Amino acid sequence: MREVYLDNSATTRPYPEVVRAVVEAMEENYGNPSSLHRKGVEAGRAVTRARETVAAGLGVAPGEIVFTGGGSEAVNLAVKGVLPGRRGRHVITTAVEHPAVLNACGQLKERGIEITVLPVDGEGVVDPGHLRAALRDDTYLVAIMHVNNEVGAVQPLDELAAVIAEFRRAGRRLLWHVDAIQAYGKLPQRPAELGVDLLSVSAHKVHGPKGVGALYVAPRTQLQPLVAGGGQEAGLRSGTENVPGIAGFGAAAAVIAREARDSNTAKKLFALKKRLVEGILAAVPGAVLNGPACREDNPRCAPHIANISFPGLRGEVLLHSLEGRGIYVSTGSACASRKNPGSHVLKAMGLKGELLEGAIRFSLSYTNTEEEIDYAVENTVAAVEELRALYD
Amino acid sequence: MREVYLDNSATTRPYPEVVRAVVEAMEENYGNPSSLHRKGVEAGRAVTRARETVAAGLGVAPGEIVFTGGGSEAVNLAVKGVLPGRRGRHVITTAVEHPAVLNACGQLKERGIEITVLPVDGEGVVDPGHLRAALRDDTYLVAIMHVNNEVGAVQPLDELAAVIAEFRRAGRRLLWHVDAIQAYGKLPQRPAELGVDLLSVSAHKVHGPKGVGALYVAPRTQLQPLVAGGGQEAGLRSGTENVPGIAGFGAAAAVIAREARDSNTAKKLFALKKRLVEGILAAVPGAVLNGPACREDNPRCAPHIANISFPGLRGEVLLHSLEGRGIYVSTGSACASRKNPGSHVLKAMGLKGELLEGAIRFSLSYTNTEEEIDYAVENTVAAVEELRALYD
Amino acid sequence: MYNTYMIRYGEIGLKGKNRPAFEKRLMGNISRALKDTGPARVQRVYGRILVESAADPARVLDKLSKVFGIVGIGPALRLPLDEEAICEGALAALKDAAAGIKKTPGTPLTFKVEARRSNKQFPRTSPELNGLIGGYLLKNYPGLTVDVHNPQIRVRVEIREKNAFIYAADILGVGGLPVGASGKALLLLSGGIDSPVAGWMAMKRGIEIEAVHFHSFPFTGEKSLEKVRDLCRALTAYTARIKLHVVHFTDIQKDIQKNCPEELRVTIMRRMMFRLAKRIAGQQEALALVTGESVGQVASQTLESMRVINQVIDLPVLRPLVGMDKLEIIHRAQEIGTYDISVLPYEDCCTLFLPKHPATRPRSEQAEEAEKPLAVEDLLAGALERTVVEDIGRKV
Ligand SMILES: Cc1ncc(COP(=O)(O)O)c(C=O)c1O
Ligand SMILES: Cc1ncc(COP(=O)(O)O)c(C=O)c1O
Repeated sequence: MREVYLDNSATTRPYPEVVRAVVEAMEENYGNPSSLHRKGVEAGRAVTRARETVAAGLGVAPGEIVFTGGGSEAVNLAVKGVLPGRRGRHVITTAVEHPAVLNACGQLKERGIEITVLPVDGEGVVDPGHLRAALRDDTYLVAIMHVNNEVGAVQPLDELAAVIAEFRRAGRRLLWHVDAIQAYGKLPQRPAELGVDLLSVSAHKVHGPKGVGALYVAPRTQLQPLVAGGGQEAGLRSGTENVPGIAGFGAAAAVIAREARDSNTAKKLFALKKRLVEGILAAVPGAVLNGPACREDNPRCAPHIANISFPGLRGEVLLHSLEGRGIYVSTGSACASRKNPGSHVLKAMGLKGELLEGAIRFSLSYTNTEEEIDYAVENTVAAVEELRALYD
Repeated sequence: MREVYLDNSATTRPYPEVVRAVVEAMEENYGNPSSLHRKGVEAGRAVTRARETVAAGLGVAPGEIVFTGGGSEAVNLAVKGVLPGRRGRHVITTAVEHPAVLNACGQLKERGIEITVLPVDGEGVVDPGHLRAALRDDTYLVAIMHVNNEVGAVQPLDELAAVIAEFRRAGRRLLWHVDAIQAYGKLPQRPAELGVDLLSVSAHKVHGPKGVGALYVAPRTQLQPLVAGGGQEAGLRSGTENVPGIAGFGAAAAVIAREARDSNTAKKLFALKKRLVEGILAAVPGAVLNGPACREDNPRCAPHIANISFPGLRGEVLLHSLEGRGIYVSTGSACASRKNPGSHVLKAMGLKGELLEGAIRFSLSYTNTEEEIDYAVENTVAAVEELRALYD
Repeated sequence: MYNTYMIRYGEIGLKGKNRPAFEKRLMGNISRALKDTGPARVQRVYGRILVESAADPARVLDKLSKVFGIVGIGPALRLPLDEEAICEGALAALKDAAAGIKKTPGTPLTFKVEARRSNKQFPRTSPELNGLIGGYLLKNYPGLTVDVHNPQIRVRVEIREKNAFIYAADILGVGGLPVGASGKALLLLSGGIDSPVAGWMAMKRGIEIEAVHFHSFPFTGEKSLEKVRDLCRALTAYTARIKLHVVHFTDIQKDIQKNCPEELRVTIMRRMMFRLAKRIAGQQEALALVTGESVGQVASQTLESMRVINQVIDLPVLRPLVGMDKLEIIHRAQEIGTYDISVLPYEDCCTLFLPKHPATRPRSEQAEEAEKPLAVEDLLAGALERTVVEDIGRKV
């Protein structure tokens, strides 16, 4: 059977060059970077090379990158690692963050920190005015993501940055964390330019290895490590470095940088999404796109994530029916699938009933082709028809 | 040039079956275990299989294993994740723990927890009587390792367990964490039998991949996660599972279990260490073994770590001289090598001056051979002679 | 510290001449339950079962507390026939029992020593022993007083042929009858909260269980099946292994959706399930079905619909949950470790096509009429042909 993988926001298939880099690091550079001898030095060099590549992709200095054991760990290091300072006791985040951010904030709450959760509009977008209104004298951290993982809403970072800059100009100390895990490799990242202090990325969302992520930490940002110990990663993440994982991340970052430099690839990715969305909406009566409208000139719309509701069907049933046709998609975010039947993101956008229950996420990557999209459209249409016939 | 890797306590070279398992997980089981479709299910199964293998090796149930992003993370999850309870405000550890334990305890101290650091004797061994004397009504955690990473001292777990059991019988609640990262795969692990509540292991010390570890968590042990988020690993370690790393860990655990079942391999390993120690001590005047005496009937002596001081030489200089001869060793622990000229472990054992400065750690694994050991002895003797001639 | 466990097994002690068979089965079940904890010796002595194991007592007790047929467990110290050792052992056992008792500050802890001497060679009589040991305990455990009528702790000392046994704690067992003592039944296992509890309750009465699950791939995915396997695995904490029959139910469900009136679909679906279960029960020599139904007001849970569903088979159908409230069922599910698995949200065949207005009082004629368009025999044969049997064993 033909297989079309459209669950790239859950995870991606590693690029061949990534697999090669991982194997090389395991077979040749197997030393411990902390070891003083050649084996250690060589392993350390592999880490340094990867750090340079990842940093370059984010337009920052290598010394500002901390490698972590995954995206969620980077997020937790940022959200929980920031020292509130003498006056800080308030954190602002949004209703559509990933559980990593929301649950890390939940842990802060247990420690007595107050959390303000900003609402979103019907497309999943935060209003910078709401941020301005929520900022307080004792706000020490703002955690607002770049691209939402469930509906692909792109938050207005420029305008949010302006609000934060204004607040800082008034003499207030405030750190800003951006969860860029879904945006990385798809949209340009420029944390330094925007005044972002902390930015999380995860390798496996860009065809790198699982279990490795990175946190950009702006110069002079004080953080408390989650993992204390031998003092690796400038003391911010102890433990023997995951040399193969980091090398694989570097290899993925190098490919992603090439893709990003070529403006055609970005256009091509968006064109695929558009083809998918328009194909399905045109042929399936009642189907609705959740999130920002899919138009090339819409800056709120990410090029790779399309969330569509099929009223009258259960998302999970459609998912399995598509699986039966070799098409792999997701209901809501992968992490939430287990416990949370109704996605917190769609709920925050005001979805209810059949639109909430019948939502499916298609997530694309550079490796998908037009043919695959056509196959997916054709089979989605057929699967929906078949199921609707049963449900009459 | 011939290469003899005797730095296996810093890290090991992955077994070929480990590399194969990692590659397979990257190329075939690349799904996200949280995804509902087949790709997710298959990836989840790979994790389940590895969990069963690792659990079996520790004689515990699969549900009691939490995979983490490395050994240090497992240690931090244990030490910082234990809830002190209403009365708890005191933690006991030892002077010879790895920095992961000591620095995690340091973070507890910042939060107002009191830390008692038990001393060790001249061989690096803790006295169970000292533990008994240090236990208080408000002690809620004891962190004592199994095998020390610098000198290979095996702590008397049975006797420590008896002290702890006695304390518990008096109605006190107390959790015990064992850092078994150096012991795992070399000495039998039986946390359930000893009443150990938390036990850390790390894959890359047993020819598994870097960046993956595991924490054994005894039934009904409450822990707070370090990494909050999607709720993976029973909520104790969120983040997309490192499927390749975990699969690789499983492959290493399977080999290690085979080695462990064969009592000859353990004997062989010890015989190699003995050959090395006796060879060097016999031929190098003034050389001293640090740590428990290297005798087969000495339960305090680990079969794979030998720490030897060469008075009059600097450890680092000898290390590089050996490196020039293709022999890779370490001064103190790998993590400490960079920052900490005098090892905290050797200092705790009372070493000073030339004995402290001239210490070298040779650490062995099952992959080493008699020939390698002979080559190492010969060249150590030669290197020391050469250097002493220079320093005289 | 404990190395011996005195097992009491009330109910089966009463079963007259069946007693040896019951005991044998219980001993077998105990041995099997302890298999993963290391070597253990299980033997019968004086109307008790004596288990000896050097493994971690917490583990042993956890396993024993899940063996049906056990009424009480006395963790004991097995000691040489030596007065000093006996006194020290009694003190250790007392301390351990005291740890489990909520103390009120200021009021003393009350205790009593109950010595029994079946080995008359031993130089001290039972009353002498009571005095000797009681005195030792009073001297070595501050804040203790004797209460012969209603003590908080009874320190029991049994002097036997070669050893003395001391136990002070008495831990409640699950009770019931040893699994296998009452024959075999087939459990209809969905992914919900109820059916695993029903299976557990049947096992508690000594019934050996095989499970049947109706799977509607591709509408329900591999994870919903995995969830059912996990439920079986959780139940294997109470029995050796469970055979799981996974029936391919998709075609039947599709046919029902296509051909039967909406309000009767649940009834007909259940009738088809019962028919399939009956055939599997026949093959496996199971004597009854067990379901998680209880009496309520929802579709298949009214007496009317139970009657209509039951009509298609002639096997007894056990519904152990009829007398329980939802909350009781949830509590039991939490206790036996199935709740967390059951609440995972994956769709199963029963949640797939929920009609908007199911008939709550269907009549047999209606059901028979509604089934007419179905080729029942062919559908059953097709589903059974694609049934896969899995052996779910306990995981260490
Ligand atoms: C005893 C001990 N504990 C903890 C660690 C930390 O493990 P990892 O480097 O895998 O994080 C090590 C190894 O460096 C060790 O030897
Ligand atoms: C927006 C966002 N944040 C955080 C995460 C967590 O990343 P990881 O699963 O690599 O830990 C994800 C992916 O699951 C994500 O999409």
